[in-house]
Amino acid sequence: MQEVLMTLIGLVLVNNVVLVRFLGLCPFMGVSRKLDSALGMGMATTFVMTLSALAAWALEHALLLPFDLTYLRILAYIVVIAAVVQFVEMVMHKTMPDLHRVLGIYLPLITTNCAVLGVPLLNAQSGSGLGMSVLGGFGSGVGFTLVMTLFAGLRERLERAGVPEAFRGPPLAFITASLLALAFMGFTGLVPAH
Amino acid sequence: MAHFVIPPIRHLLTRWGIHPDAHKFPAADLGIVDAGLPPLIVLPLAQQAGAPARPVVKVGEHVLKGQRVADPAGAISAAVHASTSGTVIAIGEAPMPHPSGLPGLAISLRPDGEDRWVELHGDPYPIRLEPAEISRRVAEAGVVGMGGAAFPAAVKLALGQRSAIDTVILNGSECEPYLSCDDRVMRENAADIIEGSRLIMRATGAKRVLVGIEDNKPEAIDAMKVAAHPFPEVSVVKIPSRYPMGAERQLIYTLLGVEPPAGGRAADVGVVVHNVGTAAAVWRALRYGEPLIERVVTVAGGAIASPRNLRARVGTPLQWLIDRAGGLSRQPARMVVGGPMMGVAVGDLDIPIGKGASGVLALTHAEVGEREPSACIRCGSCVSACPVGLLPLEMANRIHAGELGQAEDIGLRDCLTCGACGYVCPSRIPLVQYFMHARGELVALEREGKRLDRVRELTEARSGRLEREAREKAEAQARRKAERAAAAKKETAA
Amino acid sequence: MNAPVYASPHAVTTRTTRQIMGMVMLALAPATVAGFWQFGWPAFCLWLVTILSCVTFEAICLQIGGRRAMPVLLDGSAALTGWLLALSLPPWAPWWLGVLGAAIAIVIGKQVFGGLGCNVFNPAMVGRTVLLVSFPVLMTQWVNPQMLAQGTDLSLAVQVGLGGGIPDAYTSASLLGHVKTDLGRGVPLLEAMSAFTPGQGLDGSRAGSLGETASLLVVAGGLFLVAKRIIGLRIPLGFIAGLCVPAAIAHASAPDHFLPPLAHLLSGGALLGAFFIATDYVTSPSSPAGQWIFAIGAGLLTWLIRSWGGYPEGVGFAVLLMNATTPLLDLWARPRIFGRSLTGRSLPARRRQEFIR
Amino acid sequence: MEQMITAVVSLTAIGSGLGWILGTAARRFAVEGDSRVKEVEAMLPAANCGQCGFPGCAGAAEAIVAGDASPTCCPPGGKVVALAIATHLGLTLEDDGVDEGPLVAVVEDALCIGCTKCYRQCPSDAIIGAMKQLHYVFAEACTGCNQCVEKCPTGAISLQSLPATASTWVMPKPALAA
Repeated sequence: MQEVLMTLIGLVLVNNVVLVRFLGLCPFMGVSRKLDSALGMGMATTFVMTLSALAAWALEHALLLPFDLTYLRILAYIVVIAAVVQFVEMVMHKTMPDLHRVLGIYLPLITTNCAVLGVPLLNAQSGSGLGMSVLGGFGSGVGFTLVMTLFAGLRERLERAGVPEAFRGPPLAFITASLLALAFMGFTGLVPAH
Repeated sequence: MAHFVIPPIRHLLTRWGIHPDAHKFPAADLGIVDAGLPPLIVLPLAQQAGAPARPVVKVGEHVLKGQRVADPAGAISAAVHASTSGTVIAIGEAPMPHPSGLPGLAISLRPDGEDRWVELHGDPYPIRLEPAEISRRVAEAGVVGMGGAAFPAAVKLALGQRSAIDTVILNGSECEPYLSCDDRVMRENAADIIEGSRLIMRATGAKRVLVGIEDNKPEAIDAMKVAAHPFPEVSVVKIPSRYPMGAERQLIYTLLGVEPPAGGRAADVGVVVHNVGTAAAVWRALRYGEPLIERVVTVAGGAIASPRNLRARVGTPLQWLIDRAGGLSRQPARMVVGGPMMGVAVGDLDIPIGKGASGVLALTHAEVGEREPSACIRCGSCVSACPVGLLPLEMANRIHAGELGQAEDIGLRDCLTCGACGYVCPSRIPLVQYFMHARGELVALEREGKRLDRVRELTEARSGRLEREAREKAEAQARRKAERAAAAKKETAA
Repeated sequence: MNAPVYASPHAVTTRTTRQIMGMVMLALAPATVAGFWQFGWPAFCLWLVTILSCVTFEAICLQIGGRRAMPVLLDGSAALTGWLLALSLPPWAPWWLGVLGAAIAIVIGKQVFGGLGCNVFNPAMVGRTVLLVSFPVLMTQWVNPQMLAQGTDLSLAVQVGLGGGIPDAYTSASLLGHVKTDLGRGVPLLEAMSAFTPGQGLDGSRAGSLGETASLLVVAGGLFLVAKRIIGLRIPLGFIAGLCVPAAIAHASAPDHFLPPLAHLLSGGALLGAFFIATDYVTSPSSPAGQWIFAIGAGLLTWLIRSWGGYPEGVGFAVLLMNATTPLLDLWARPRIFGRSLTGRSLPARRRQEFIR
Repeated sequence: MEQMITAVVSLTAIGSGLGWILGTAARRFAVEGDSRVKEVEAMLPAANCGQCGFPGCAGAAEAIVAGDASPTCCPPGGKVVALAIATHLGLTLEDDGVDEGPLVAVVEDALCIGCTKCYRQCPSDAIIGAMKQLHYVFAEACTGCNQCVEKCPTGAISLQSLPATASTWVMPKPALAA
């Protein structure tokens, strides 16, 4: 249990997938304009990352290793992730139509989200077992959601502040993101990186 | 015997409300002086909360003092009576104490100086009257809340009768700075107030009366305790002085530890709240049959020569009251009708006072503290000042950015516009103006939405009618053609 | 144009923004003067340079932004940011470190967001953390005050100030830095701490940042602000609790690995952070519940970073992290509205209520 | 050579497997057409006046849902309809010149010759008047759809904004930088 907790904190805070490893930056910038869409996006991405980590591990050990096709890893993972995203979009369109309308264009974008592809690849390289890789997917997803929510809260506050003309919108978003990354540097070394 | 009330600890601990410097003196110590008859009386038709009254007199008609000049229109409204005998010279637009400065409908009356009463019919022992009869006579006399909201008293009593009321609270807190009219009324006519409160108790079927008076008015508390002594069910309670203690919900919570539901009424927790002045007016209306035609007004402020309390006729212009209080000692920065925290700033001095005007203030620049607003530094003093637990800075921020819906989500509808947040803001941001703007905008949108719904119904009705006419015409033609064809066939057959 | 429309209220308190900033600076004065007395002229020069550069940068930004500079400068917020930044720098840091820190704090930390009230991160901490990350050596070069008790002449101050570097004789490690390096080398905690007696922490006669050493005076200044109702007690108490409770538990369970709570409190920027940095109006939540969560979170993060993190001092990072959560706290930790339940539904109509004796 | 074959075979296997899963899922989670067009149409004032440049309100609703038109394209609806549609569709509304208040038709007494052309045209029966008699427009029922103004031969009808009264007046928003 201790070990699981440490890796979770490691993934969510210490080497956060967005602010420390700098993966998944385009939805981080794109969808964080409003808080509820950021939360929705975070949850959807966490779900996709966990599912695709599981699928990738299964694919790795069922197909790629036995036939030593590991050079096909990236190709296979992308196909799996695309399928998972399409599946999630259908489920969401059916069960949560208003969230689906709010996320809109950004939902298919999860496929191209480099964090979603990066995490299974990292899991595969470090050869972690089923439990660890799923935990890796889920932890990175939670880290992604945490940072998305914080950033959306900040951006909603800045939407209403009297920001000077030159910095309105994306420029200030980049500065805020960098200061957030600066704050997250405080966590370096908190947990021995695995 | 006085019931000693321990206000709920939590209520005292949680810091809400503010302690503005009271400026009550010297007016609070001087006796009430009659303001006499002004040259012109202007009776506003919309001086009470609810629908404006409907005039029942014609221009040129001679009326007596106390004669009804306008009937209540609709469920929530109140009658208006002539404050003195004289001739009606105009019924039309006159300047009104409204923040917009726009005029309103009013009846202008030129007094003839005789001040002759119309024939009144009081009742020596009104306590024996039936509750329904009491509220009918209160409505007959046009009594409205004197605390400032001017809500028709009879409607409140009727509301009370429908839901079980067990406590009547008399609001003697008078927490606004400068104002001391309730204080004087309590000191000089305590008996009338107590009698009036017993009538209200009888009208609503309540079992007890609590008179809440702030502890900065010791003489008033003593006078009221003496008057309440013979009646065990009436008790006078000393409450901590804090603005806005006089707000209905805050007063109920302080006295009974019960929070009335937001969006609901005091009657939902079995309570009816009336101003002490209203209780006195109820007594005079039932005992002597006198309609509400005069009230005590505090004329004060840095620019008034000798501030004092005046018993003025309803409809008296401000200029007359200021002259009776020694005139203006210097040019005021702002003329305010009501208290400084919730009153209305007016520009024109021949605006009349209505039944709900408890004060006429001439405030100097120093007192108003006008300064260019600077950026909000999120210091949070408005959050601790808000008696309702809202976040004024967040609401103002959203309204400034044009997101009224978001401001509503965090509680704009529960705002009392009491002004406590505007008072404590170190950056002088006009918070209450933001909230009034937002609520006005939302009400306007709602009204516009209802209007559009009605128009949609009209449009559908019209298109429906046109279709029906077209169909009927077509059928008529078809029928006629068929008859002509049949007739033609008959001819050929014959 | 008809008459101007005045909305109520028509009366206002006498307190203004400028007064508030002035009083906060007044509360900071005793600790700062103690810092000057401990660390001599270089500290004073650094303090002065930092404040002046803060004000000039703010003036420049306002000029560029086309807004009238004078009224904004007079409200003292830029000077206050400079003062707090100076207090969190090592006393003999070179002058350009102060100027660079001021530039980052004011330009990036505040003016880019739109000036006073719009920034979401505490400007002083933005400046300090950027310096800490970019110049780790310079930012952790402490000076042992005893050597200076005899007072130094101005020439040494000028030589040090102009970037001549600190003669080795004077350098010494702060308690936190010392402990972290010793723990790294496996030296048991008690031995590592022997050089520092708690007494030193109180009267400031130990190495540390310019304003952090005289803990007693910092607390006195903080309590003055609480008495004047400029800051509430929630954030300082929450911060101290967030820091000392986990410290006490950890120290009880593993005394030779974790510092005792008192040592945590009196070292580094803990007290200065609790009373002056975490309570910055603009970047701390405005609702009571939000302030508690903010303060306890900041204290806890400070302890976490100090115990396991890579950097010896955690206050800067902890405050920045909690500043990031402030908009969410303002949104989700709102006070209960009168007449409504916590979830916002209006309370049920209650008929019977006892009469409180 | 056979390594290439195994690579191709395995990838096609993965592709077809996933394709099959998605096919079944698509059938189970099918969602019918976009119901929002009808909802938006219900919000529009149904005056079918064409001022928005689309054939009637149904056309305007489709355009708004498709994103070709902004919710503020409907003058009779004004700010109320624009806000309602924007919140329903989750769009952000840039408040351009919509807020000068609703416009209402007003008949100029001197010019009206009682030709009844206008009240035959009015979609919401807002105009009353008999042949050769003076006509009058009910402000309550008029949406400012501008159809009557073109029809009037003597130009007696014009669109004006209603003057604010004490009850319809709204406290102005404080004009300051903060």
